[in-house]
Amino acid sequence: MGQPVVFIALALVAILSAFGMLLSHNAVHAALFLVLNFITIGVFYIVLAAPFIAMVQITVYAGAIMVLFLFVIMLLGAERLEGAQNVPNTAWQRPLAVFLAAVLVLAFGYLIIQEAVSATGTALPPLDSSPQAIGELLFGSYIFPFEVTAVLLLVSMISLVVWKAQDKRG
Amino acid sequence: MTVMTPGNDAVQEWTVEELRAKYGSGMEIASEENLLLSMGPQHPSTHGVLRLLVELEGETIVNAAPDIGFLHTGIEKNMESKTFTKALVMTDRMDYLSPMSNNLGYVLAVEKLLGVEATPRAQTIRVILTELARISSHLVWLGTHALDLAAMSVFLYCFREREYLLDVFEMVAGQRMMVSYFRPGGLWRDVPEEFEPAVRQFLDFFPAKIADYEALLKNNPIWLQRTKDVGVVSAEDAISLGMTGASLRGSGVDWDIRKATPYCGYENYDFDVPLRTEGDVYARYRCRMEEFHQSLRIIEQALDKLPGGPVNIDDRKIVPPPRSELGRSMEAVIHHFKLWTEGFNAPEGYVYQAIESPRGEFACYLRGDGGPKPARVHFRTPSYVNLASIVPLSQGSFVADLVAVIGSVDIVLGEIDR
Amino acid sequence: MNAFHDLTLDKVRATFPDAIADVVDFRGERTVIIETDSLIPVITLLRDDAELRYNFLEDIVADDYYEAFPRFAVNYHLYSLDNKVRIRVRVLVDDPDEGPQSLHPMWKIASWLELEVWDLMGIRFQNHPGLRRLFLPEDWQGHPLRKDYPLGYEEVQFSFNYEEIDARKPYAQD
Amino acid sequence: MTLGQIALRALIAGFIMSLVVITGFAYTTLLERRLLARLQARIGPNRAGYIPLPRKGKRERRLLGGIMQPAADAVKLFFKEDATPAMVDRVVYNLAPMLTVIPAILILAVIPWAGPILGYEEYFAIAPGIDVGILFILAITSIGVYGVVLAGWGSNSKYAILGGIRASAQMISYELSLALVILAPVMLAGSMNLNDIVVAQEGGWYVLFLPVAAIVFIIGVFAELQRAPFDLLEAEQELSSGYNVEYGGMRFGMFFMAEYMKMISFSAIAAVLFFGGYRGPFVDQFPALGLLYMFIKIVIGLIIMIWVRASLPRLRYDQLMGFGWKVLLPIAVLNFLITAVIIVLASEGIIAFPI
Repeated sequence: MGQPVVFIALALVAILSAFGMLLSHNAVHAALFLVLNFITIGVFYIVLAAPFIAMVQITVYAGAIMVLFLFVIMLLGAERLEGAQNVPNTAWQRPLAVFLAAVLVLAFGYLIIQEAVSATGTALPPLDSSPQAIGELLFGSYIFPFEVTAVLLLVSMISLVVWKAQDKRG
Repeated sequence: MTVMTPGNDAVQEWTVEELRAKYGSGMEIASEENLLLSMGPQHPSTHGVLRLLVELEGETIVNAAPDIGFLHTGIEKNMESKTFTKALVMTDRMDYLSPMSNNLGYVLAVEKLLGVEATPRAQTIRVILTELARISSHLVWLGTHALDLAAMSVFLYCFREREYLLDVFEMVAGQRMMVSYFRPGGLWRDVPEEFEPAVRQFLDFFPAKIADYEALLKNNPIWLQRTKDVGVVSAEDAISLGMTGASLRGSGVDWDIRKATPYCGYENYDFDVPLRTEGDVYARYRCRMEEFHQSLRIIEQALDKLPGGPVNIDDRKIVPPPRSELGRSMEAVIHHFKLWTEGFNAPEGYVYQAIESPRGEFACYLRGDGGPKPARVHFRTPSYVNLASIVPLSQGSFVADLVAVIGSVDIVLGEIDR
Repeated sequence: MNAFHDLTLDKVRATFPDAIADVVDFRGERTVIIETDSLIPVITLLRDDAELRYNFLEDIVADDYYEAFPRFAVNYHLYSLDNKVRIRVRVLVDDPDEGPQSLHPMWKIASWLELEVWDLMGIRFQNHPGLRRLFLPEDWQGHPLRKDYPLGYEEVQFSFNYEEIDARKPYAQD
Repeated sequence: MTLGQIALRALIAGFIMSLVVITGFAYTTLLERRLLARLQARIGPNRAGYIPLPRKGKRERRLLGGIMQPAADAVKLFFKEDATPAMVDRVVYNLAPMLTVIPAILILAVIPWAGPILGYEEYFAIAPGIDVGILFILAITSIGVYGVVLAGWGSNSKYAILGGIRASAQMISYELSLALVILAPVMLAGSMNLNDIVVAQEGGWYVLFLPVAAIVFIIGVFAELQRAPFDLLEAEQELSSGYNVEYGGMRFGMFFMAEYMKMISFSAIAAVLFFGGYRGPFVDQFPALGLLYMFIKIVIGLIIMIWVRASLPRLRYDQLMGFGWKVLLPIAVLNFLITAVIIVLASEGIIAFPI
């Protein structure tokens, strides 16, 4: 009985924080809502009996990446959005965004309804979420995409540094 | 430029002109993108009430402008309305960390104007006390300099030893800080007989204390990192900036007024002038630390040959008669009355007397107009001149280095504002 | 050190025969009073001459001889680090708004020292990079070290006349 | 035990341990003030709340002077005027102190304080079931950055924002090295559960096997806690106390509280990872002794932190970052690699190593 209650409470927090992020006019507040969202998702993982992933989620996303986001926002002093409203040629983005969101909602709705109608309830095989199992998965079957991602991130980082250094020199 | 605020509607956009009017320091602001930081006048490391307007790019200092005058009390103007003797008490208030040196500079200027010279005993006592004042002033410098770089224990050790010296000053002058002990023509009175043992005791225990300070800082890797190659000034620049004292000698210019143009018989003492050539914060630190030892040497020699005899010159027109004479000599009463109501007349003319204060060249320009009051007194105070060097020394370095530089040039705001 | 002082004087006389207005010796100090126009050349000579090398600007002091003419005098205390000799160069100024030339191209510290003279004595140095109030507030009236500037005092407030004196006090006007 | 009972037990234990540590925090401040005073040739707080022992004919003897100083400080902080500066972002400004204190308390959840006492089967901790205790600590400390960063930004003050920027950069950089060296004891013990690490040290403290890791860990902890010589973000002399410059009253007190509570918990973590945790002589016979051992080890850790503060100057910002990235991180990576290689070699039987 406890689990649905926890789930609903967390889901509410997650959804509300996501909306909060979208609707807040202050970039720092938006970032904070996102942090809350990440942490909630971390708790979801704990509920799903995957503490390792939960902790990694919180450490990496909430702890490291979002701090860097905040860092950049603070340094640029870009927390106010009034400048963005004056940027021309963004009018076409809104209908497109609404359209894409509708597609997403429809797709998910279709999947959920189909599941409910068929009601087969195919139980997923129990997942092993221990660090060892995840390690084997990452460095076993998914070694290629994993390494490609790593190289991609490295390349983007180095290129940014080089670009910035050139910028400074001349 | 935008003043950083968290998304508040009341945020203000300032133009450079408005900022200059607002901060009022006449500083050229290089870029509107930079952060303007107002350090002080209530800031832990500005050594009194100095305000520095600092333009920062990130944490790098682009430009800085000192804003002074918070302690300005018009000492030079006030002294013009007092007799030569009464004006003396104002000099204590300038460099409140070494009032003995200020007294000495002023008193020597008055004596030069009058054309008299103090007795040998008075001169030797003056040497002892100014060297003690140098040590006590350097103790405050070392303590605050170390505290600026967050070595807080050194600060308290230094103040412990300074207490002893202040007790010695209280013993001779009845005052811990505002001593007014040196008077035109000699001293207020002779030193008490406990004076010599007390100073000898200080000479005994102080070298071990210096070793303590050195143990905490001299080879401390963090201290070296924070002070070496920071705030470097070349010899030419130091001369052009008018730096004096240990700040100049840290850049390798051998100029100590006690050696170059001796006063009070400094030519009779055997001491070295510590020199360093690097010109960075560490060099200035080493120079001052070495001066502790040299001051101790001078004090020891002075104590060993402390001559007897009177401490005041035998000129009743300048020095008031001793209290014992007042009861039996009418002439003494008249002199006393004349001196304390009218003072003594100084000849017409102007003199410039420089001494080596703990911070550098302290000089007094004094003009007499034949009357009992100085017509013009001006003090060339080392802190005021050295303060100007903070800006070129800290440009291009970090805020944290600015703090180290302020500590290393050793300024006292009372002396800057006068 | 009078020999060196004489050498200095000879050198200046040889190069600028008309520059020196007067020479004063008092208590072993030599003062060379020069014409305002020749300040920069004379001081350049004193600083750069290989023998003299008065390369250290110790202080700039202004003096006010009220009711005399010329009223103001500006003293430059130069020091030769090599020869350990000090000399005072004095310039007489009658109109404080047309003071002597600023020495800031020669010594970095000069403009700082001149600021103090301007703030307290009100002598406007020519070509100074930026004269401004230093010790006193921006809106201060007058220059306090002048002889015709009253010393001023603070009236003491007692319980019976507190309000009366408070009303007269020169508080900062907002 | 049912789930509900476990939850209730954790709640009670958590409440008690939080109270203990909050009191401990108060007395850590007293310890620091008295000890610093001793090291600096002065007396320190010695008045509030002494126990008078009357002596005949003489002045009374005053025992334990200063024992109530923390309480007096707390009362003072609570009754200070609660001023909020005008141009701050109120939400963030009020949130920041909480975000600093909450992680500091949360860390306590996984620390094993003693062996099986008070009805605990394996060991005494608030949440004994967490098997990823190390990761939990890393996750919570990484959240702890927010308090400082938001305090700096939300205060709308230049000093505060400089402090906040310094804080975020410093904590992120040192967390890397910290996480890497923590992996060494984890690999040796083969578990991320803190109790397993304690038990695995029966043969000898890990500081003996992993001295480099222990040293890097201690340095990293100093940086993570913003203690001298890494207290740049609240450098009084440069930033006039940095990120918390606009705070007063109990809001300021909460920053203070978080710092000292973190000092306690990181002393405990250092004890657990490298100094045998609650283990010591006779702890198998009398498990309650574990509490005492833990207490002693924590106090020693605190004393070392205070001692360092009394003797070292502060690093400069760029020197700090240079040290973190150019010295500490390579050492941590090398230490990690070498430890891993040795463990593999030992488990394959190629070299003999007592693990």
